[in-house]
Amino acid sequence: MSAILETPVRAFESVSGAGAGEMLELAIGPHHPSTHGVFRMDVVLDGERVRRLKPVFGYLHRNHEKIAEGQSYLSSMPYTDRLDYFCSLTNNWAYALTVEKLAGLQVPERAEYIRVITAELTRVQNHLCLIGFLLQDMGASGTPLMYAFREREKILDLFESLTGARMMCNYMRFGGCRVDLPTGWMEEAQQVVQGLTRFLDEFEALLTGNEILMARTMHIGVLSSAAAVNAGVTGPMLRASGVNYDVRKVDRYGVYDRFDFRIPLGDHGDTYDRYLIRVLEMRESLKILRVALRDLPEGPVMDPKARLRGFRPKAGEAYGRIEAPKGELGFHLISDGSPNPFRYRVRPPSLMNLTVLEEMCMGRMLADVVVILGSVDIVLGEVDR
Amino acid sequence: MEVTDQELKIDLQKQGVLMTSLNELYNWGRKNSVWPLQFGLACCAIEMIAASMARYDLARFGAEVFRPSPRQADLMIVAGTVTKKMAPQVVRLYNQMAEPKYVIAMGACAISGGPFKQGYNVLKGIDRYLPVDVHIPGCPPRPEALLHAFMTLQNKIASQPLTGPARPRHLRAGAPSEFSVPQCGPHGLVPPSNPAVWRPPTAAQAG
Amino acid sequence: METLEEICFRIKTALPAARVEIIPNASPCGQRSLLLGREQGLAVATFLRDDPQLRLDYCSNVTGVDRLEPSLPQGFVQSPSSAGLKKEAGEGLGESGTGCLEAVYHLFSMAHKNGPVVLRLRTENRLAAVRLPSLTPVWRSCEFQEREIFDLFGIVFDGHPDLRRLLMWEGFQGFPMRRDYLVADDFECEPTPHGDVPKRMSPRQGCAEVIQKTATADPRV
Amino acid sequence: MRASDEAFFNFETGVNTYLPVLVLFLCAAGFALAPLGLAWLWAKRFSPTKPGPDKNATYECGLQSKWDARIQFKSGYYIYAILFLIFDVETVFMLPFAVVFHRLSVGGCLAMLFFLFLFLEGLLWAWKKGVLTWK
Repeated sequence: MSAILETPVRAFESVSGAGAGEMLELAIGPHHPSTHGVFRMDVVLDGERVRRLKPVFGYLHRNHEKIAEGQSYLSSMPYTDRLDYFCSLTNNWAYALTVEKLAGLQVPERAEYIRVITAELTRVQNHLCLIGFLLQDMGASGTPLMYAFREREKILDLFESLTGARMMCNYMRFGGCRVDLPTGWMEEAQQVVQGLTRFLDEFEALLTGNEILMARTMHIGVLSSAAAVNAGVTGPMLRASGVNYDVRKVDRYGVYDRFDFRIPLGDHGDTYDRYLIRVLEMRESLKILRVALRDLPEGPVMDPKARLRGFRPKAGEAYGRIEAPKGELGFHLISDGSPNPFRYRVRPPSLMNLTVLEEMCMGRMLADVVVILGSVDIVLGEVDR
Repeated sequence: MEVTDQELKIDLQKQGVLMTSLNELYNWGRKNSVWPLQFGLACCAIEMIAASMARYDLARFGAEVFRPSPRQADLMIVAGTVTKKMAPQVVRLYNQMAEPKYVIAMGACAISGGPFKQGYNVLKGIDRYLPVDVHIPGCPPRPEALLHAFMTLQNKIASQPLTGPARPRHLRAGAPSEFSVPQCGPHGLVPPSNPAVWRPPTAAQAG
Repeated sequence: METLEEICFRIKTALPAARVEIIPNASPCGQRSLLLGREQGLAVATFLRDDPQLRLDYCSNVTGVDRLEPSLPQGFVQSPSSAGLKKEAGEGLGESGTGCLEAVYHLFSMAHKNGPVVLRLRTENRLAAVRLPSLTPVWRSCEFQEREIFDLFGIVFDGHPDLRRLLMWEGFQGFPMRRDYLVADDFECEPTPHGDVPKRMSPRQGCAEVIQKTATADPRV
Repeated sequence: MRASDEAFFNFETGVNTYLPVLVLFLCAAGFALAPLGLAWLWAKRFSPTKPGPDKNATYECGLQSKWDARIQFKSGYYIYAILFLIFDVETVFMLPFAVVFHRLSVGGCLAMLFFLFLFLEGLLWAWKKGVLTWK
């Protein structure tokens, strides 16, 4: 374990060899139930209190960007599903949006609406899973997760009937979507949205007022708004610290300006606010879904002029970003006129949100570190790319 | 008319008399309580979790208890991409598991590197370092595919004799229970594969 | 949101010694960028963050780019030659002939909620002088992204609090995302049961010796 | 037959013989040891044990562990454990006190209260020493 602290341990010069004296060096390692994947935190503990926490990445570094440089723009689309493998449709949208910005493509009206519908469904199922895993980290082993996954399966059924795959949808193309809605999908989606609203009330009735949840999350992992902005934290974590910044409202991409939805803001920036923000965001997403499903226009889903075969954008660069469930997911593409991108860069929201993990966990008990990490909502496919 | 054991057993069963052998009893107990190691690497781990949830219900196979510690697990489901940085940990966890232990390589990444095969940090399949019992193709394989893998594994456990040359590895004193853990060298893993386990497929050159 | 020219002008008035240049961007999205001189990089960044009109307090993305050829990316004419990409040498700060490594910063303002201001910082060349000023003291979000660029491209960021490899393991040599990095064990040569094995990848220029050194260590090859 | 022998072998009355206790003890011991013995026999006969350097290494989330799992830890834990043990055992002594409480003479009561006072005095000392406050 001492190998993991090769950087100078300033405050703990007395730490030498086998945990001499009080300090205990511990690796909450790549294989650990609380790290939601192969994430590692090297922790120095004084009894139960965390004195130092250094995250270690790279255990799922699958070289997504290097592979993308060796193949055409379109063939990287299925790889974006595997970035944040909970929300493949928002990854697709971010990539498609950036390439459309790079090449100046137009997207028909119906495709924009379908993109909003699928993105909001993805946001709901991602937040559901997060709350399930957060409660599991807190010790409610299994029950909330069981309910969350039961609802997630209904949304995955919708994705499967629309795109053909449960998790890896590979649905969006540059200039629209791959295929139109199957018959009956609209009614099914409306029923699922109806069911989700009822389920959310029941879920929240069980959890939000729960004393154990409040005791374990209130005033824990507090993040100030200035520190959040400077550290590049985005998404629900940033809004839990009270910063009103949502890329849907700032960039107004897609047809989001046609829906009126509110942006929930927290005022303490602690883990309870992060939990509550996600529940409120789910309610807003359901509101958007009801409106979007009601006035979905007719028309083509793919821009007739878009060429899929031999797609060669002009030389140039573009940075496109969307409000993914975990934060601002950005793609930075530099093209030099050839069918392969010159440089393909993904801006991962989970990695940026981990910048402040040490500040939030400093001095807290070890059990709180697990809950704080759960509330940050990381997915290793996106953190390590 | 020569009556084989099997038919005799079935007839007796009809009369309500159950016949079994020590071997069947041993394997019956083992195959219906395979405890998997909680070992999710990437996207396949989410499908593994979904398989253990209410809808696909891994509990019907007695395998819904996911043990975090390798000491209490008998099955390692390698669910996701094994990178070169993670490979030593995977092999070390396998070594720390108690016998009898099995490995399921879930998903194309665990079998052969899958879509990330050209990656410089991706191990081209876990069977370079570990003996794999069941391979599940798919990226990610559907939860039903994982259930089918459990059925395959249970058939494999059921067909393992207690004695004789064909008995499984954990019953043979000579067979190794541990495999060498690779080191992360300057450019990749050293050794690139474990010769004791991995024999690259020879190209069947026609004619 | 002011145009890039106004920002350029404001930077020059505030920091006369700063070398600032606008890089055109031929893509229709029109996100032109500001190429900063290495010495003044940190000063300009602090100015951009603290200036009341700009308030670029959020550095969203830091991208590492490896430019093997000396020319600029945008506005160059790509002669359609079959052997790949031949580009005329454009003017610009990549003076030395061996190309350069580049770090691109996308800045946003959460206070004013306005769009990206793109900064570019370039190293002198790709071999020895690969040092750039780290902007982590200005925006903390650059910490992990600069560590990743150091890990995958090899740009050394001066003033970075904790410059270690982010993704690869400590003992790894080489910078994998560079264009001339050769993957050590190339998988194509693995014999597949479906007929003839594609000949080994012809070792590209640059790291040929890498392939020979590891080839000997690889029993199968 | 001396009275003690007679008491032991008196099967007719069977009032104060210790034979049932012996039989029950043997059954309990057998019930506990039989599976262990079977498992030991099974392992010896069928599945050999295969200890190895990696298998016996401390589990460290998959990483190479440098030290043994037994390391020094805060002394506060130790003192807390000892205090708990003392008072836990004390409650066991109070059980007979509670059973015969209504038939006890004043002297007996005083003796028991003196016993309790000793523990109380120990608790107050620990409290004053500040051991109970967890830093």
